[in-house]
Amino acid sequence: MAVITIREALNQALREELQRDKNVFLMGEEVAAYQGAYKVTKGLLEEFGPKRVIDTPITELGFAGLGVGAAMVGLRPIVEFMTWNFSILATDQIINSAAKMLYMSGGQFKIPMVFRGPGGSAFQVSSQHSQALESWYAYFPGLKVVMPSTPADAKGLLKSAIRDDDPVIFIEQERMYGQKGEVPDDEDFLIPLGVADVKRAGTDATIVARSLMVPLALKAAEELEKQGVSCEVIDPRTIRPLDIGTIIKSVKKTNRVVVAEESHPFCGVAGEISAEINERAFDYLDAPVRRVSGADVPMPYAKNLENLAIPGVEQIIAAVREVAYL
Amino acid sequence: MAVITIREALNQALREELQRDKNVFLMGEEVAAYQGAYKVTKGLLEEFGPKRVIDTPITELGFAGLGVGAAMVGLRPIVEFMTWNFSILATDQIINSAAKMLYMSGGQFKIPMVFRGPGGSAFQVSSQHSQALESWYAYFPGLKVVMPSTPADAKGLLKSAIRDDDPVIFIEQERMYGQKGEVPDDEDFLIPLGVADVKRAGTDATIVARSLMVPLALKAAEELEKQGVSCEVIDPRTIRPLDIGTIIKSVKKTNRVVVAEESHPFCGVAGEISAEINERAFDYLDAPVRRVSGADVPMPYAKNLENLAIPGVEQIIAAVREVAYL
Amino acid sequence: MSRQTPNSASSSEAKGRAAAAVIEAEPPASEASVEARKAEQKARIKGLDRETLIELYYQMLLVRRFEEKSAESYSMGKIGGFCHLYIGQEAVAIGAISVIRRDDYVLTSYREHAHALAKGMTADSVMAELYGKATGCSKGKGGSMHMFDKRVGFLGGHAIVGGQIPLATGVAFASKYQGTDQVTLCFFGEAAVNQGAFHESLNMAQLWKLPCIYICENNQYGMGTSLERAMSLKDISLKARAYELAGEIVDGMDVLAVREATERAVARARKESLPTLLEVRTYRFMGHSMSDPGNYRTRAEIEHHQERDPLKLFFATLVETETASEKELADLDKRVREEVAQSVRFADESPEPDPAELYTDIYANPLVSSEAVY
Amino acid sequence: MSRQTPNSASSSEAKGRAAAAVIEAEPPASEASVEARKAEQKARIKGLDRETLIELYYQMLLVRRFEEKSAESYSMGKIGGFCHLYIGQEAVAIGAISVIRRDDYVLTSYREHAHALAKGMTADSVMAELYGKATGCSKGKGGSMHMFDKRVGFLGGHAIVGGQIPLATGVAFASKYQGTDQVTLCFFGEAAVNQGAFHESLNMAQLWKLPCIYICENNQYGMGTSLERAMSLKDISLKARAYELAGEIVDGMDVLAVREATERAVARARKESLPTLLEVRTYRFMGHSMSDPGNYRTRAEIEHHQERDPLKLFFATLVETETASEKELADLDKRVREEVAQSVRFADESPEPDPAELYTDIYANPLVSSEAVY
Ligand SMILES: Cc1ncc(C[n+]2csc(CCOP(=O)(O)OP(=O)(O)O)c2C)c(N)n1
Ligand SMILES: Cc1ncc(C[n+]2csc(CCOP(=O)(O)OP(=O)(O)O)c2C)c(N)n1
Ligand SMILES: [Mg+2]
Ligand SMILES: [Mg+2]
Repeated sequence: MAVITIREALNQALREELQRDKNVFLMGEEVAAYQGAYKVTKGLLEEFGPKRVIDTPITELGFAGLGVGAAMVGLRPIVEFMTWNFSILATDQIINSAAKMLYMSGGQFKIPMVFRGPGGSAFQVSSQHSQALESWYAYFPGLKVVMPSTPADAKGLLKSAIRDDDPVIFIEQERMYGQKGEVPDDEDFLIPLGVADVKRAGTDATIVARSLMVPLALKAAEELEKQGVSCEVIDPRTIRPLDIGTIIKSVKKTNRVVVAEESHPFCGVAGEISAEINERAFDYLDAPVRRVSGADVPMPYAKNLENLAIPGVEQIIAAVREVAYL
Repeated sequence: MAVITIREALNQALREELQRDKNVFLMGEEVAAYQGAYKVTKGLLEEFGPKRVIDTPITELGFAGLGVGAAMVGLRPIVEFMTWNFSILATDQIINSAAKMLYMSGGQFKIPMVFRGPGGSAFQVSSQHSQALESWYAYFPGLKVVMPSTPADAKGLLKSAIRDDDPVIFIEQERMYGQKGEVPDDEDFLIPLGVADVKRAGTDATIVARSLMVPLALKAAEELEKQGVSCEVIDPRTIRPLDIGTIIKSVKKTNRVVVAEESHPFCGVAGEISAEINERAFDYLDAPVRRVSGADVPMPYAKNLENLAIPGVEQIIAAVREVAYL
Repeated sequence: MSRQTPNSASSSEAKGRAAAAVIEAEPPASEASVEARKAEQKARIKGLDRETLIELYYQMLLVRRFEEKSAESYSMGKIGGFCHLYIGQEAVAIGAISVIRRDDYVLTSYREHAHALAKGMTADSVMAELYGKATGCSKGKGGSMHMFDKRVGFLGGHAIVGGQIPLATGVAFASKYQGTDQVTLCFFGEAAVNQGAFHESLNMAQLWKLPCIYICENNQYGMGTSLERAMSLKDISLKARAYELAGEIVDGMDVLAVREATERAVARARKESLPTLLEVRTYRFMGHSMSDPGNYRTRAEIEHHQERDPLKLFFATLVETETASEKELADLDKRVREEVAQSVRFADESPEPDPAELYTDIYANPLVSSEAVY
Repeated sequence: MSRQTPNSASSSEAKGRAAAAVIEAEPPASEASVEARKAEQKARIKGLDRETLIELYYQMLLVRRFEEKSAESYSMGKIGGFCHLYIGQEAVAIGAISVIRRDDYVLTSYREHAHALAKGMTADSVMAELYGKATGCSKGKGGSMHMFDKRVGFLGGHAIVGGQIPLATGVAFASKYQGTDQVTLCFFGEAAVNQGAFHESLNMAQLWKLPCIYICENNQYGMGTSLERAMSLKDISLKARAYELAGEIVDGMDVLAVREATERAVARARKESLPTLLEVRTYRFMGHSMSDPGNYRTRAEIEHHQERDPLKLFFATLVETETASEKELADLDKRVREEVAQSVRFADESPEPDPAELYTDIYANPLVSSEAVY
């Protein structure tokens, strides 16, 4: 197994799937000649040529819709948003066309397509460029939503997403592109969508974390171990469909839960998980489910304010101590 | 007090606020000459002229942004979306401009503006025209989200929204436009944003319902009364800011909660309320919070399927009986 | 007149003829112009065989009778939701779609019954969809605004104004990618031209040379708003120039004019892989949808346009050119009415969708597991 | 050269002169054309007083030195996020904004330092914003991409490509509604022209006759993508025709040409309440942002454009026309460098925002209550 970055893992997944199926193509702003704004698509133009790796004008609504149309007649588009912030311009095509096409056509037109790019906060890029939109897309039946937190997950999940016959919202985290980890070399290394991963086993409390929060949750768990609290860290990896079963299993064991996210709290994914746990494992809860979310404010530019807006290890530790009544 | 429809109540609110402040103007598709696609703006062109009641081209992104710009320099725009479904094209301007402007300008540019129109399901208009988007907008700090369920609330809340200095998402329910009720005649009849209303007092269970679900919840409560279960029905009226205090007070009394909504469940408002209750009143809960949501499917056209997709009185009753362990 | 090959209607002969001059929309209906028109029509049908001509008339008539019947069923509460009729505009969809192949693609808006029928869908499956029945083309899930039929290349039926334009651009992109010579027709109303989606799509289509034909059905109103009140430029075909795209104005009441202009565009798309924007000037005789009283237009304005009713005009052409007798066409009308009546019976008698259908077709790979929630 | 009235720079005299002919962008820099340019410049500065001319140079120089310093600070980690420099394009913002009033409005994209300074914001407040300090024009909350100053009519600083175009249209709408004669300048890059927002806005602006001047800063690249690879039509000014809007191509390296074209547009907006689209051809000498190595352009291409560096050209004009001596201009440069250095000191010494600021400015009417949650 090679140790590579998330960026490289994603690049491998794209390359392998482009090699595997000539119906797969990649399209987006600066994905080709520029090698990707964040270099995730490096080398792909050279290998696959301009027919399959395509630079688009800055018209998110237009090229997202173009992708959906191409998927209707047999292609398997991968549409990159330079960042998910810009997908806000394309929501009509994602939600009204991609998500509903199969249903409103009575099952005739599936949309085997991946929308991908970095989401969440970056480094001091301020409010219009620092948005976590997973709850937004997960709201809609018809879409699948995936958020990897390790290189292996990134690769295995992206390959599955590309092979999946439904529109998949694949949200990477810009701050994490450089993170390293072991990745199996197998060309058919896949991680199924809809299956959570127990990133760390534990007995006293469950921390559900996704994307950027996973490494922080693991750090918190390490620290809490020292304090005598054994934490289980669960990464759902897929937000929709959500593997609530794995979470519930853990809750039934630990009886205490913290859900961490960098997104805003209101109507976010942590709220959904909390409500689900409440409905399915109420009798097992020894404390209310605690959410640790990003600040409920537009992201500020100033570094000190930005740091305050994104949850840190300390907050996760505090929340776990709270649910453990310490 | 006159008995009027929600449609008329909204019309009165618009008329009175247009009369009161010449900085208020109304803009949208078919709002002027056509008198509104749903006749909410009837007579306004005649009374206020084409300078203040303006028909737009079908360019939701463009005219939503135009409204935000006008609000930056002192006007108080009311932008109608013929239905909220079409706002999906305008989300960039609502979220990136309207919601964030005050913050990213360091407090310099407030956006005193109302976006309004019918939302949720209508009658067999299928998946692209039957979307409940309140959780979507409520996710974003900077926006306020309002959903009236009676003529009096509709009038009092819309007037408050127009006088408010922040961007307000005002979601009416097309199926409810014809519903009648008493409305005070006072020109300064206002209902403050952020204050829930106890639509019916009760002691055994709390039903939190908004918009279309309020009359159904009241019917369910009536039926349950006969079955010996006294229900309190709370209508938050404002989704963001959410008056969780009133809900918690009720929960502490009844110890049982059902939250009803016509929207999809995943990352919806009911989930948020459930999570909040869990965090704030866990020890008072005698049963898990039960959600009754719209089906997690794109809205189908066929009447029989559509009926199955929207929660009814029966489902609310069943959920209350469940939390009451009956 | 067979419905088996609706899209292959002898477009080859037609292609051979020199492209006729474009007729300006709305000429005054004076005696002189009527005469001039007769002469011209005679010249223009040359090269078109009788079968093709009758097929065109049959299709227009089918749409007209089908929609008259839909209006009736709507009033009876058998059809719900929004229902947008095409009456008055028949020459556009019928003319344009008559020159493409079965394996070519069509996408349009919510005002799509005509396009669906023209592309080869049966009246039964379209009517059953309107009735929300399991036998409908979209299994009752789509309704009037979302008809689809994969087998004949009818790709909807889209209810967001302008939404189908990027989709169609993508379908054409796929044809080019796949190396086929298929073309895509994308229909939309003139009000959709104001949407950003139109603009973004045309730029990509010309930039990447996609075989997409954008057919703007300019019926002069977007709901209650006239073109003049919504668009700063009146001449939509000129918008093509902003993208260095070919553009043309077409008389949308003349099914042959639409046919010819579309043929030119199809040839450009199929042979040169180039997009075209056609501005087809037409008029809808009914309200925007079944719930629109249409007070924004005068009776006189509507009647003025009804003088150029595309069916009336083409009826006259067929009779004047002795392609068919009045009697033959009246018989055809009877058969069409029976076909439509049959579709109503079919729809009426068809079952509602099974309640379990509520939860099917959400995902192609549902990943069903007792553990996963959506 | 005072910074008090940067926007009132004697535009009245300028207005009196006949509009000069538009100079084509990118003339070959041959000896002959340089000579022709000299002669022309002499003619053109006629009517402009010395103070105005020096003020223009001062402002361009201020932007240049300010941004050179920002680049330095960025490399030192004092400035974070995305930072888009305007070096090479100075003549556009400075020329255009020099002819409007303090109570007129300016909106632009994330590449906005020049516009902010030109509109009358102090180097201190702009630099402090870049440093994320409490004394910044947006209290440190906006950063490089979101600068605002209500007092001078600078309305941002928007980071979504094309997002400011509907906003500016609305600001112009408000001026007309309020019955003032204010005009709005809306700047954006050529790649933003592909966005639907541009198209939707221009239609409304011409339909409703709004006093908005759309200034397309065509620097030939949107990030790493050249205009040719993103747009099917090369001549952006022609896009105006699709809306029946006035349009013009302007030499964006010539501050006087920009001034004159903008004056014409401003007169049209102020007197006739009509919009204009100016395509101003320019070039950025640096990468797209501080993090862009810019490999998509050759050194030769950049150097070719640097021959027409707007500061160099205008320096020559001032010296050749004896408006100022080289020595005077060198002294001015010194003073500008000191002004910029001072702004860096100011920014450096300013406090970070108070942590409590995280939760202010979210709502104007926060409805704070112990009961309500957001
Ligand atoms: C984005 C969007 N906005 C508004 C509507 C409501 N609406 C449906 S059709 C229509 C008018 C469209 O006119 P046009 O494009 O000319 O087509 P026509 O109906 O005349 O065929 C409007 C406003 C919609 N469906 N989608
Ligand atoms: C909607 C959107 N898509 C993509 C981006 C990322 N992005 C920022 S600037 C830029 C290039 C814009 O080029 P142009 O409009 O020519 O302006 P310039 O930067 O050359 O001044 C891109 C792609 C963005 N900010 N917003
Ligand atoms: Mg129309
Ligand atoms: Mg550019």
